[in-house]
Amino acid sequence: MLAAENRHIELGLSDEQVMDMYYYMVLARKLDERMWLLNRAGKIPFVISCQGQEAAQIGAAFALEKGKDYTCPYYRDMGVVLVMGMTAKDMMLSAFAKAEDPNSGGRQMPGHFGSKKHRILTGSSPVTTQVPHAVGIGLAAKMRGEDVVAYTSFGEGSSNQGDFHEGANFAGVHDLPVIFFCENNKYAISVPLKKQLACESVADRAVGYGFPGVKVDGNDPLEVYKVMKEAVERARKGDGPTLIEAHTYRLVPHSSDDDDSSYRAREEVEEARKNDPILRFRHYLMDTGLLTDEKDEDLQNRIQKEVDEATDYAENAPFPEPETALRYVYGSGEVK
Amino acid sequence: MLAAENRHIELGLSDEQVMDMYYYMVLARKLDERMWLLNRAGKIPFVISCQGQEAAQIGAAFALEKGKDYTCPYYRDMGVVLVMGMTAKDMMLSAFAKAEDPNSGGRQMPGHFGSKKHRILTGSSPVTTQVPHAVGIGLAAKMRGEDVVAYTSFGEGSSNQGDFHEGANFAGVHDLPVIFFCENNKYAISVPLKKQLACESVADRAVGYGFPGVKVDGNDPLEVYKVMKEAVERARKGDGPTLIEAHTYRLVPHSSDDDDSSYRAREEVEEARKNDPILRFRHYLMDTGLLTDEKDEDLQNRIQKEVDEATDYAENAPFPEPETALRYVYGSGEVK
Amino acid sequence: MAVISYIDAVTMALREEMKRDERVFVLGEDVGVRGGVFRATNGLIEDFGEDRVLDTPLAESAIVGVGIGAAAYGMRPVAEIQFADFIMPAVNQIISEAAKFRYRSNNDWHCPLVVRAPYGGGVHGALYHSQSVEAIFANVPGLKIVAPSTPYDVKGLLKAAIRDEDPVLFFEHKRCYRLIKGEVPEDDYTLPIGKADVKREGTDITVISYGLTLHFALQAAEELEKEGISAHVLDLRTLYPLDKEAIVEAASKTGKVLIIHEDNKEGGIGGEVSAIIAEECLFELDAPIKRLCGPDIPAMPYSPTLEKFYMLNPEKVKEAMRDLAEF
Amino acid sequence: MAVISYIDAVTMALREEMKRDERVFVLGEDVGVRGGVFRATNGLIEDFGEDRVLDTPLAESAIVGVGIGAAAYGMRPVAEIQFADFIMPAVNQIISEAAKFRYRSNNDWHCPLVVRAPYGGGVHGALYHSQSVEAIFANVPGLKIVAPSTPYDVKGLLKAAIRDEDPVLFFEHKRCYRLIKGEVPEDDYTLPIGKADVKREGTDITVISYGLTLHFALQAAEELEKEGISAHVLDLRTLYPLDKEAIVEAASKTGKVLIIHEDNKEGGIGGEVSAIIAEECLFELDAPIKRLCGPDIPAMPYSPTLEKFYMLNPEKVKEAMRDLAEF
Ligand SMILES: Cc1ncc(C[n+]2csc(CCOP(=O)(O)OP(=O)(O)O)c2C)c(N)n1
Ligand SMILES: Cc1ncc(C[n+]2csc(CCOP(=O)(O)OP(=O)(O)O)c2C)c(N)n1
Ligand SMILES: [Mg+2]
Ligand SMILES: [Mg+2]
Repeated sequence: MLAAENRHIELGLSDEQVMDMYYYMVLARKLDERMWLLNRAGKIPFVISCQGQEAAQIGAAFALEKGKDYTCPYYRDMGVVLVMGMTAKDMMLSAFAKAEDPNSGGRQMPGHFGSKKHRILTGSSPVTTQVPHAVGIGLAAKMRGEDVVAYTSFGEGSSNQGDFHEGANFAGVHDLPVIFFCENNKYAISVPLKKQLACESVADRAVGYGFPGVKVDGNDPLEVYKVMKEAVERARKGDGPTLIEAHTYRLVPHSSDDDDSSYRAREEVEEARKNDPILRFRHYLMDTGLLTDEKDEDLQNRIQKEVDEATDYAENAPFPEPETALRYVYGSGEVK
Repeated sequence: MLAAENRHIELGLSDEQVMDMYYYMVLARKLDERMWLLNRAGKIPFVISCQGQEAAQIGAAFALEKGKDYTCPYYRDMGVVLVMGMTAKDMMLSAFAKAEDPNSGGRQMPGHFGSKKHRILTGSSPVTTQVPHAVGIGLAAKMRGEDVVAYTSFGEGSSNQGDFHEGANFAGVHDLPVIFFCENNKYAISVPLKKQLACESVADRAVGYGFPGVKVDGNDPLEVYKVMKEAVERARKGDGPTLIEAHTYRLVPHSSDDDDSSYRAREEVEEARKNDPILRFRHYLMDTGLLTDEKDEDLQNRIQKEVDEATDYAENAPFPEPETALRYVYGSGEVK
Repeated sequence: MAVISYIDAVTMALREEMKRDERVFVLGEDVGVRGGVFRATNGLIEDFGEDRVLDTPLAESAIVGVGIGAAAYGMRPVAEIQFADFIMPAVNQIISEAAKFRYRSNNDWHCPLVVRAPYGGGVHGALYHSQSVEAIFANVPGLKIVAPSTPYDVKGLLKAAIRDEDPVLFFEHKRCYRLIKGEVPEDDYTLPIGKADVKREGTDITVISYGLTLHFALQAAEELEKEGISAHVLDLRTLYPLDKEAIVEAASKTGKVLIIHEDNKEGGIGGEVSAIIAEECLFELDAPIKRLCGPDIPAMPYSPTLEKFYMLNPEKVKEAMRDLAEF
Repeated sequence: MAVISYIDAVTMALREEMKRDERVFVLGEDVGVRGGVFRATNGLIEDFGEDRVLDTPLAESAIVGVGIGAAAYGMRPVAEIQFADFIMPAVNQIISEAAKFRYRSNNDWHCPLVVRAPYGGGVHGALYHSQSVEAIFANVPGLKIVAPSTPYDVKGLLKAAIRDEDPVLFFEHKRCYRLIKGEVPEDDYTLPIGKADVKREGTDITVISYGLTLHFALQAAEELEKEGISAHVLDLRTLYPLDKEAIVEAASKTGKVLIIHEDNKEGGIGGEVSAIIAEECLFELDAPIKRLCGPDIPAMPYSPTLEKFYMLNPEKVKEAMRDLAEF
């Protein structure tokens, strides 16, 4: 990142907006860190992290229009869903698997986002199934003549699934308003890039579907915002899909069940931490004079409080009643 | 095709070899034509054709080594399997679904090739499943240190299946001796190219798997032979896979159950017929002096006879005994 | 009332629903200008345009997956899988996604998608154009599986499926397409998904079936009538979730049950039907619960001798029914 | 004899087979340096190198499809699907390809492939890391489905699966991995695929089960013994094709049958088991054939209250067994 001042103004982002970006990045990070603590304390069974990918996620989500565009995110996308309207409390309700969890009423693991209100499509665990869904949303919006962009994200490992190929090809053929956003964090659990794919870049795959593929530094929210904005504009104009590959790094193990020391050197992780997107963005904001140490401390405290409150609320919220497990297999007028 | 004389010598093909190529092209065509007649006469229930794709198939197969390399062909590849060792009689036994059919003992439709003896892997109807199989053969050969190339072919429509993507990516990652051969005949049944894929060329997809993609005139067996030969050499050297896209045209309906008049103009088909690969190759052979009208007539007669004999034999051969339907669900030591 | 074929009832239902509700659209391979390889979507592209009758790329997982996204958005997609045998690449989207949308989102999202697929044999379709695939899905809560046997049921159930708020697999027996004809009202009507239907009243034995073999049973019943054997015939119509009440009632009626289907015997729908009876009304039975099904071989071979060996027919069915009556 | 855990029996069988036959190799996601997310392939890469312990790209259809090609070539691939829930993208390769290789080629080709997958719940795995998927495949001639319940059976059956000439789906209950321990010989032995096993002799009621719930039944049987109820417990071990003889024999022994599995009830393996009994030895029965299974909901939810609601346990099992004994 060149420390060119006020790059964000050039991109059409106000000072307030970039401060919001920073807020979301820190919020996502702090929620994630808290979840690990809760997990290690035996309070929640599972965590899957966004740590290291916040810039990519929040830069991308800022280019979308809340309440209008649809997202089909993947399990790491806490940054995306927070920007689209979910709250710290929502995240914690999900982590604690409580009845009030808006994603699934405690039915799904954390990271399985979904909210009709926020136009976040319900997600699952089998990777890449959301890609054709986003294409279907793009298709439906186009059929109805509605100004909607469908965003979907996935890891680079998941770009090797058949559903990526079939979905991207379908969107290319029909010139649909879909953005395929690959968060390339270099690993699929323990499997390093070179055992996952032989191409130079996931973005290269776009040529096989007849639309642009763009590589971007995923540690810089402004760069990500920029390419996303262009993709959103193309989509809105009816010019079809874009594939974006954001280069990032997963700073923590794959999940709370993982031990990454068996497959990557500590030095590699430490090296990546130097490039932590939050640190980098903090520098940028300080360089541009938007942020000071004092302001930052205030913000961190405010967020800390938000996380505390969300945790308390969720911890004390009730679990779903056992028999509710039987509900909602089918809609009303059920056959059973 | 430039009428440059003796292009085949440059490619390392003897006069005898190109005459053999021509023989196989005509044989495949005549077998195919006969099957349509038999179908229209109510003697066989189904035909699926190679007509128009003979040059691509036979050009490709000539670059492989019989008895050594493996093929995982698709249903149109009569040209490929004839070169690899199957006979006219084999084809007709399959068309008539007779017990002696070496592909399946009359269990499968014609076009579902398979012969362990000839290293032709058993095929099925769901398209593109053979692609990962070829990759598995390449992997196994590499593991065993055996000098084997695995060839697999499929239509351009089938290149949109997930299995194409997953198979190609796997082969790319492991640098396997596999050749992905796409016979682009412009249609997937009734669906024209532009509704199937938005990329310029199926060959473009190779970049997404980190190996070369090559486009070739599939109506010219020598051009096809040339790029295949290069691909085979790369594979044998351990340099990994190649994707080849041969441009062809399907001269007849998709199958005997199809009526292509609903989706393509007669003029288009007539235009394509002018570029019939057999006509073109005949011209080439005449231009180079290898073929004369007289020699051609002899050859055609000989082939006609071969087809007649194969037809007679197959028509008179017995059907499988009904109860044999129960055989070979499992190997010996069956659990049932 | 007009007498039309089974496949024409499919087309009629599609056309009427597309007229009634502009959110309804059709997608699949060759459904457009070609009107489907069986002609089930014949004429629809002329009436509704290529935006609502979509020829898709050859990729079943995308056909279903894109359908799911569109359904979640608020459309009413009707996806065609060209042959039921080719539904396999879409199994992940059907079982992991469509079936679980409502449940996993705690009723926030749902997925009103119909997947139509021609199944079954007897048409020289060989191993991969003849299979019965219903059993694969008949253990997946969240899905409904419909398999009608008559043109009347086709129309009423396909319309119900399209209006259903949840995903429905709609299996059409391809041998029935042109073989089976029947009266079909021109008006709008739906039939309830989840309800079996007594296709013939009888007192000596109960036959439970669906699809093509249901017709074999009806034909056999008519012939057995002359021999003094009275058969009660239940058409399951919905294969999942099963209509337990109707099954128990039909079984109890005669105390002798024969379950018939074209699919392989082991692990077929008949097992669950039998288990329901054995659990719910065992003491009403006067004979073992019999099943007459396809043999346990991978699928129906091509050769006419082998295909005939696989297929049931009115003779084989009649014999099994007579054996049971005489038990 | 050493007492080892269920998962260690998996590793032991893999290691021994890889030593015995150099055609045996393992492929899957994270099976290499990571030793598998459950550690089933722990240490194998160190012993056999990365050529025989392949970390594959994240693509299940390719994992199975490539395995099929390698098997046809003459290798003995053992593919791991990380969670059984993620076998869905590979269904086409399993059902259309592996299962039909031998049959469709008239015995010319065959496919000695093993697909291992951890299934089942009770591990906070939620909707997509808890499913029982066996019923999807239990109607597919050409496949064999093995689901062992003890370390001894794991070793003997996994070795048999690897040596089998046909494709075998090998389902390992993930809750058993570290919970269930047992004696396992160090020597080479195999157990016959296709054979059920009487895990406990008894005279009052017959319980038929497999996997984790088999242990619940054994535990309940022990407790019921004190109440004077003697339970006969049959472990199916192979779920397809079923061991009909053993089922009929076990059912006939007591005349009262309870079938137990974790999978959903409707369309589960229990239906076929019940149907076999109802067809083959109905008149030996003194009670309706009962089934105690998972409820018919899409899968096991995450929240502990809901997961517990879904799961069977020794209490629920004991109650059902007592009810049947008292019938
Ligand atoms: C179909 C399927 N197979 C396997 C898994 C298990 N799994 C979960 S995440 C993961 C790795 C994903 O890697 P990548 O796509 O690069 O995303 P990342 O986790 O690195 O962000 C795997 C193998 C799964 N969820 N779905
Ligand atoms: C998975 C699957 N879906 C659908 C079909 C039906 N089908 C058979 S051939 C075909 C078109 C294939 O087109 P292409 O790949 O271009 O090959 P071509 O026939 O043109 O040579 C279709 C849709 C099939 N065989 N398999
Ligand atoms: Mg990754
Ligand atoms: Mg084509």
